Amino acid sequence: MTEVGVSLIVTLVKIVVLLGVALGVSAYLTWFERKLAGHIQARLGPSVVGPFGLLQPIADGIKLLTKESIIPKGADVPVYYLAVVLALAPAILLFAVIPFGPEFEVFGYKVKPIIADVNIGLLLVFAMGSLLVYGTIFSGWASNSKYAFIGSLRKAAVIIAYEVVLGFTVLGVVLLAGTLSTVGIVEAQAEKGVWFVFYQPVAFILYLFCMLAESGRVPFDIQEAEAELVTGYHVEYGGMRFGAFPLAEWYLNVMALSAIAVVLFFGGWSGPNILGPLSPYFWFLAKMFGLVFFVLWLHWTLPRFQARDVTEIAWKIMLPLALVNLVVTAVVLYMFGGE
Amino acid sequence: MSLEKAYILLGILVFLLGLLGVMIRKNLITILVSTEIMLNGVNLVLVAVDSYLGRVDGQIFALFVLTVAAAEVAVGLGLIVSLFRLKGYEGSSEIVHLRD
Amino acid sequence: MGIRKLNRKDYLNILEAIFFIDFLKGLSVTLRNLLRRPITTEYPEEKLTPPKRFRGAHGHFVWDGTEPPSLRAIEKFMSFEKGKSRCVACYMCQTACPMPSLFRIEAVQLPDGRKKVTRFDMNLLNCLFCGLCVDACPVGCLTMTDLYELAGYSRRDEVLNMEKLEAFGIDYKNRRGNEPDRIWPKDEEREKLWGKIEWSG
Amino acid sequence: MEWVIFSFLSLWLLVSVVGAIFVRNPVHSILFFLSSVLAIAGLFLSLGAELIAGLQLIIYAVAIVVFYVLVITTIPWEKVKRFEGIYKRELIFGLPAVSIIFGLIAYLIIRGNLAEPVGTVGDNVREVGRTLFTSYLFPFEVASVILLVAMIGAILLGRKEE
Repeated sequence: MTEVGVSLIVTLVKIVVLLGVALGVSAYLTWFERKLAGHIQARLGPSVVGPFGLLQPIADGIKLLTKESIIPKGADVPVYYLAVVLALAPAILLFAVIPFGPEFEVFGYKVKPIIADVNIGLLLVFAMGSLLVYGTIFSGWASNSKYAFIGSLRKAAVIIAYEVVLGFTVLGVVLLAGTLSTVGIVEAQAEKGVWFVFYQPVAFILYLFCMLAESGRVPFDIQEAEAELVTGYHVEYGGMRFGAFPLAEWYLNVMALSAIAVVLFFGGWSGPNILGPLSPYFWFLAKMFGLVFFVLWLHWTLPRFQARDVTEIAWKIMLPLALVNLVVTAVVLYMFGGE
Repeated sequence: MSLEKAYILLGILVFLLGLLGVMIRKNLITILVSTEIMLNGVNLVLVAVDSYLGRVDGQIFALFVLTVAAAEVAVGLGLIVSLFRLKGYEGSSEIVHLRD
Repeated sequence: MGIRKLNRKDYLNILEAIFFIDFLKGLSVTLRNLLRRPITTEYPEEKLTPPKRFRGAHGHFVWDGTEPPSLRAIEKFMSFEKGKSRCVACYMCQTACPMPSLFRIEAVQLPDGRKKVTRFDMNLLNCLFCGLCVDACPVGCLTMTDLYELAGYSRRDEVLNMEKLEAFGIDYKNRRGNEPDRIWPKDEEREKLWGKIEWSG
Repeated sequence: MEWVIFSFLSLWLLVSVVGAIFVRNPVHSILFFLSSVLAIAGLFLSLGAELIAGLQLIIYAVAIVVFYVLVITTIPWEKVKRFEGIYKRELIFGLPAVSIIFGLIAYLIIRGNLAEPVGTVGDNVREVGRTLFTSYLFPFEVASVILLVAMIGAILLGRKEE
């Protein structure tokens, strides 16, 4: 078998495994979020379907799949369907540049647990994160509804604002690591022996807020403010198409951005070796789900910002902070850096 | 035919299709989109030749083209929006008067 | 337990702004709630017992030998049977009811001159559970039980007839008849929450 | 392998470009344009120009197209329905002209010889950055000034008259 064929098969296997795991885990994140929300409010959460309500996501999935699909009058039908794809695809593609562990060997072939180990991993992250905006805008526009369109415009404003902040925030880490590749950043942290969160605390906090805004989580969830806009840009969708938007936005995107945060600030898979060869994966997933838990916890703690405040915070507070952080990092690195 | 020539031909084809779009479209916004397509074709040729020659100058020119495209879009769409606000339409054949 | 006054500043000071003190306080509140035991009652499996004075579906107390002696006096005018309702068809409940179409009561005169109640229907769809009919009943027959699951599959299910009322009454008396008549289940708990009551004199 | 990738991406690119030109509805046209931009980013990646591919995705596919989308979706299209579509007369004359030009250029390119390669590029991102900030520093600054001017112009043009 040729080299190309093997690499193709390995990549296909990686894609299938990652897709299955990501979608399954995000389906169970819905259960986890409902359970968490319930317990934070001294309720129980889902508890009827299966032990501890564990079969609830499957029941929800069956319910959503068997529902009648309704297309609103005056909708732009091809764009209406395309918007679902445009919302889901970038969220899934974000996982392509996440390194889950170090290189290992199977049957004499070296396998990296990352789908696309490209030179521009972080650029791809930004690109995919901002491509999400098309799903929102077109779903709002194509469904020919005022509420949906207002929600989608709000979300577009939020994504544009926070994408800029996110870029400038992460540049500090890029300066420290000297590379844009995600694997390279993790290796740089392992080399220095320090997680970048200790060098870049301001950047980490800014990244956290940008992550919340990008994935439409509280306190930046103005695009689906339930009290004002019913549920925002996907209000006219039905069935599984309705389920796809929160799945992409609230769960897949949060997971992917948490994983990127782990890569950037928490040293990726580094950690004490407690499980033998599986320990890097354990540490990576533990850190990632720690962040996901934090995001969900925040969701049920904070109230929502006003729509006006969200973009103002981004442009007037967070962008200058990120720029100052970047400049200070650059100057300090120039004066005291190695090289 | 080598791969590089295929890339260059593809870039030129994209450029010419963009040109055709500029000629035939009625709507101002789609005319702007066609110019963007032309710029993309140019970028493609620049980067293709660049990677064949093994240099990076062409990519830097592509970068400048990107910058110019962004500037063009900002100004062009500003013009279109103000035109729409002024006249209420935006067909290319209607905008012939310098003043009203 | 007095009212605690909180002084809130309009602006955070610099330390609070940098280290997100308020934010962390909010997070700690939700974390404490997360670790608390849920206070949910899982309704269909586990049901709360309402206090005795709860005003649920109506019931009729039956003639079973526990009547006050005053009722013995009218025994010769009424055709009471053992285990049947002690209603005397006086229409007092219907008169007291704010809803004119709720009761439908009929009685006949037997050949020996005694009165027999043949029909006592209550349309609970119109009932607002005010309890005025219970207060009005002169013979202590009509009561309100603690049954609160009153949903049915048809509007006909919501009309209580005499048999149902008697069954509810017997059931209620068997279950709750010996309880003292109070709203709060436990006096200690009530005192803890609302303080001890000082009666005059 | 390269030919497979190239033919797939070029087919995708040509289909989306033709769609962007000929489709009636401007919003669909923008969507086709977005798809063509993604295809070009793929072509850049396959050419080894990774930084440009990433910037193509970020700047073109996001910043520029979002501008279009925001303008185009907020304009009430019922009023300007008659400006959708294409001019038939221009198409009849333009299509042959364009194909003749393409034929001529294609003849030249296929018959001609390419110049000799002068070197190889190792780390694309590093190399582009180094060249951009040494040899091309002045044009880079001028480009930033162009962006600034365009921003001011756009603000002036798009602002409401008082």
